Amino acid sequence: ASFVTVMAASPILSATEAKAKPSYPNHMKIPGAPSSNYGLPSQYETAVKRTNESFYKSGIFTGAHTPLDRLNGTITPSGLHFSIHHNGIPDINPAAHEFLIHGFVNKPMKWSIETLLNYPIVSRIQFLECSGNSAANAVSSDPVDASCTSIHGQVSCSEWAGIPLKYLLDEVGVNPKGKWAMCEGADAGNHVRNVPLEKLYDDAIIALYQNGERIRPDQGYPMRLFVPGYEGNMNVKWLHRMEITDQPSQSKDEQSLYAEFTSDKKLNQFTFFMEVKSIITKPSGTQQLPDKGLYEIAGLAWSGRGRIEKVEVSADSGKTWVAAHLEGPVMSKSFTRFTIPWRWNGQGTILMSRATDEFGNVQPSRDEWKSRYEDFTFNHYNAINAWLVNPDGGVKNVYV
Amino acid sequence: ASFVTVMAASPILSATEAKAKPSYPNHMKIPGAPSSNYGLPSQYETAVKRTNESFYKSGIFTGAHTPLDRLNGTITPSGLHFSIHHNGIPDINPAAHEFLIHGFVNKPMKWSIETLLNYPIVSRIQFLECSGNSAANAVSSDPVDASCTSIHGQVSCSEWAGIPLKYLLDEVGVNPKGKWAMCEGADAGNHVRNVPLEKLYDDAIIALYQNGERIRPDQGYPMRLFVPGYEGNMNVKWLHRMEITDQPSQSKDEQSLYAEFTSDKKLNQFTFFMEVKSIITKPSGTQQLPDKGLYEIAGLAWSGRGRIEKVEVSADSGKTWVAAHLEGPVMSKSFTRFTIPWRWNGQGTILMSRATDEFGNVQPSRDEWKSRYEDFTFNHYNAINAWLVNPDGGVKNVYV
Amino acid sequence: ADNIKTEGGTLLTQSEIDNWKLTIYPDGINLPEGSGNAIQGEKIYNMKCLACHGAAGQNGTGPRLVGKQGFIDEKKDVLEAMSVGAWPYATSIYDYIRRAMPHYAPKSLSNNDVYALTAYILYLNGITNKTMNLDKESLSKVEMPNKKIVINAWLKEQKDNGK
Amino acid sequence: ADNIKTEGGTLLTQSEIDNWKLTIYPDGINLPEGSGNAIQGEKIYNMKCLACHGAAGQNGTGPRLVGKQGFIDEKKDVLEAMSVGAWPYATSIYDYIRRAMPHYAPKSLSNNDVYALTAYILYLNGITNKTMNLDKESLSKVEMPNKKIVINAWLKEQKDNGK
Ligand code: HEC
Ligand code: HEC
Ligand SMILES: [Ca+2]
Ligand SMILES: [Ca+2]
Ligand SMILES: [Ca+2]
Ligand SMILES: [Ca+2]
Ligand SMILES: [Ca+2]
Ligand SMILES: [Ca+2]
Ligand SMILES: [Co+2]
Ligand SMILES: [Co+2]
Repeated sequence: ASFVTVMAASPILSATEAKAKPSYPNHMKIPGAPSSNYGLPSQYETAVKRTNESFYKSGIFTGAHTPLDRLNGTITPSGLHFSIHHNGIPDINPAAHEFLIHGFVNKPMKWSIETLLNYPIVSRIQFLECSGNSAANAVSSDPVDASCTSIHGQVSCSEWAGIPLKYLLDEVGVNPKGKWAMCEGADAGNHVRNVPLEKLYDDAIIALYQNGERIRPDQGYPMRLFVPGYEGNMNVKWLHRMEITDQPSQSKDEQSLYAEFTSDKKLNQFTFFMEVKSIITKPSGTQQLPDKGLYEIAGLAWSGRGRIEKVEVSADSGKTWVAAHLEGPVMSKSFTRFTIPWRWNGQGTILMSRATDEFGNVQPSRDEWKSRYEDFTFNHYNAINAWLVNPDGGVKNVYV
Repeated sequence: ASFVTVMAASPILSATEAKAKPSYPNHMKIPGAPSSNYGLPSQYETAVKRTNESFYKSGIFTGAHTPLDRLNGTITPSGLHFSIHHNGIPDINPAAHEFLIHGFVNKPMKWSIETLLNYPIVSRIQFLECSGNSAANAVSSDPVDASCTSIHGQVSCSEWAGIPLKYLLDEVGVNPKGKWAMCEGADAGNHVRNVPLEKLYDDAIIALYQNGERIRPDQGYPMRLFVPGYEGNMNVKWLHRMEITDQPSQSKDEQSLYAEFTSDKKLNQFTFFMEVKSIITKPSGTQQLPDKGLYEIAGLAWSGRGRIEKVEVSADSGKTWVAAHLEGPVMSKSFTRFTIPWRWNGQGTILMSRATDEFGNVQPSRDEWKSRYEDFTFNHYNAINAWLVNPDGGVKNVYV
Repeated sequence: ADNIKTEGGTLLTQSEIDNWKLTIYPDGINLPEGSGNAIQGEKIYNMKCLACHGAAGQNGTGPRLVGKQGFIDEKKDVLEAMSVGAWPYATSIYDYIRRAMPHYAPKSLSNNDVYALTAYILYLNGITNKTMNLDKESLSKVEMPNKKIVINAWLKEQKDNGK
Repeated sequence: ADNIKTEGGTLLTQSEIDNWKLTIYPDGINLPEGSGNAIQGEKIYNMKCLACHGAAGQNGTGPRLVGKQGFIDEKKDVLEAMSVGAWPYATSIYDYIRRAMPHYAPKSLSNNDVYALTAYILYLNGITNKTMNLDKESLSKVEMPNKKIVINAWLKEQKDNGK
């Protein structure tokens, strides 16, 4: 497949049709179809899909990657949002779903979905990234020869709308002993993550809508926790219960899967932030440049801490770096699209991007990142990524 | 249906289950489903659909309304974007589609979709509104008793990404005589609208992506013209040709359907801008408030001229007006969500919103709007809309 | 990034351009050879158009093709507020019929047929007489009543703003 | 809009709250009555867990349940980098098995079974001996090797920032 390839085979229009009489394709001569109740992409785009995975051959612990290298823009279509669910997607009838808050509170309470839908709702465009996104680049000794989607496709960005947690916490009245919230999902494994109350009072929401419509089953229907900038696993889907406590409950995913073993032999739990990061999506791994000439290098940058300040791009294997254009609006904890024109002269080179956030955090080199952790640690990988462009136009994942 | 109602019937969980042994719903005991390649909304949300229309009983000239009163946020899910197509949705194989520019140019040229996909691409979140949106409120002598979706559902907002027209115009080299572009679609009626070159050099794009993915057939796949802030009909879908000319070609839709007859007996053609406007979507027509108490009034505001400066809301039939909260980022020619808390005391009242844009343009009253036009004129209706809340909680479309 | 100069286009040949003389301009540009009058047009109309647009352009399921501006009944159907009789440019009738009608089979009519149908619709609206022959010379000279009241609102706003 | 005070919640009854003693805390809160040891656990394990997790917790299709940290082969499967043996809290094993295992039928085990299975997994990891009885008193006292090296990175960052 070339850099960006049109999907379908090319039915050559007959060039020898009579010159005098104009020739029109069939779709200009036969009326088209009406709109459907709920639209879908073109039949010629069916290859633009999530790539699905089943972990441990279980068929239960499954996931799906966003096809980043086939998309363009900051909004991820909801049908292509990445997902990872350890116990499958539960089928929850919203009329039977309740949300409970109890523990160190003055008035333990519950709410129906219907009640919550009439509560005050805020909305923002924010990214969601799996802590384990780009893990292949963190742990493989030799860079995998894979696509941007395959390596980096566990990140997406949506407009999330829902109820600020602070309203519900104020309604129950949190007791001063309360420091953490044990947040539990209504899936078959009742997924649990513990979130500091500070975050819930700050900018966390009960997300009810994604990209305008009610969130979908694989994103937590009828409701999910959304903790902007924090690792994906903490944004508890199918949220049904919060217990306000003075300590984290130490859930399974907090024990090892979402903790990091450091090079000084410590086990870091509760590493929440997805740090500043960027990826060139175009061109990217396994794509093919049709010929030398003018291109646009485009990609996405984000930081779980706040806004993207700048993205620098190198098209000469790191010798020089140029600030890319940031496509506005640059929003906090959101995808920022960056672009820069590039004339490819047909010679081999390496393309890289390096993002800086509003607090001056910069993406580390791979070596620097690796130096912080044991070799088997893979979460929160945010090192500079590099794509090798071969003289034949093929693009490959590499380390620099 | 109540204000915001959960769709499904409520299967009451047995309250008499043994107290000692905890009781869990089935979805906590049986693993759920894996992700699909391309996700869809919950089965409990199937009522959130576009309402389809067929004009003149033709089955060819059809449309579909965005269910504004069931959505929340500024992004319209692509599957629920409004659409109107006079000759149906053509099935266009992108490999066979070419885009031509000829006429008053130095080098008449064509491009394949594959070439265009590798061109520089910009992206922005912007609304699209049919010139005839809200026409019922413009022409009905008695206010129709209908929903927000039915009256106002021909407006949507998406992230549109594509190629600035100025690149293609510079590539062909426009001759100084060129003033207009005759823009033609590849549908069965070869829809034509004439656009001033100024607009194309300013902020018009060849839209290739909508909300991250390639635009869908009912939005012009494989490409459409997007002229931000201009009436929907000008954003020529399935765009295949531009002829640069010194005059508009006077297409069918420019003759009467998208022209306005004024009260001083003139026929106004080429009225492009969708002027400043706002709609309260929640609560709105045909909805039902469950009981008196705290609510949030929420809605959308936009202006084809630029940014929304403020939205004032009245909850007392127009006696007092209060500035609503504008949910950022406030972007030019885009939906701006506004919200304001409201305590309903159970008495009848009228809710209204009034938007002002960055140039000081304010929504007119209905009477003021009507005074400008002949009684049968219906396009570009942007007067203040009003919802009557009855003591029983029912919400109704009214004039004030 | 205003200094970007793209370069991917392919030059069009003259015969490719000639294929697209579909759009007629008010001064008659792109009107093809051929001709037709209302007598001929009436026959074609009754065969291919009447089913939707009704006898003599009225009371069909499709839009009325006769009459000027205003609602025709209490329904206030906005699509029916203006008819072809209210169009300011006669060339647009030719252009539209040729590209889009009959609705189920656009571009199936000959150039002569389209002249004849245009003539018939103009005749129904009392604008031309039944025997007048329309061709590329005469059509652009037909004056529509609303031509006098038409305003290019965009140009006017540009001027008002001193552009 | 910070002065909004919502009011739609319904008070929970004590029996509703009691239904949700599902989550075990490291100090043993919510651990139920009952007990079990590794000898009992091994039998249940072989019946209900071995098919996925392999004999004695190794070489199954599911995650290995034995061993500490690091890759076990050249594949560098990130999911397999750490096993239950590397978990800092023994109570989490009880909590997780009860809520989520066996994978195809979560919450099907009795409280006694979960004590026995937890005991067996701890025994396989060389942390407890085969006859030790686990119950709500003893389980929270089991010290996991990695308890010593664990850091709450979020609290640490808060402190480093002077909060
Ligand atoms: C199958 C139904 C059907 C047939 C047959 C049909 N039309 Fe139409 N016609 C329509 C519809 C529906 C419209 C409105 C299309 C639109 O606005 O997009 C229309 C629109 C028109 C208009 C523009 C009216 C306006 O006010 O905008 C003209 C002129 C016209 N038709 C002429 C013809 C002629 C001439 C024929 C025969 C050669 C014909 N039609 C055959 C259904 C039909
Ligand atoms: C049908 C397959 C299957 C069966 C049967 C099964 N498991 Fe599991 N188990 C898994 C999978 C898959 C995971 C990984 C789940 C995840 O990470 O979300 C897992 C995870 C675990 C873990 C956590 C491992 C880690 O490192 O995170 C423990 C402990 C465990 N299982 C214990 C048991 C016990 C005890 C039983 C029997 C009562 C059992 N399992 C039965 C498939 C199974
Ligand atoms: Ca982490
Ligand atoms: Ca080469
Ligand atoms: Ca108009
Ligand atoms: Ca009442
Ligand atoms: Ca009409
Ligand atoms: Ca593991
Ligand atoms: Co993750
Ligand atoms: Co319109």
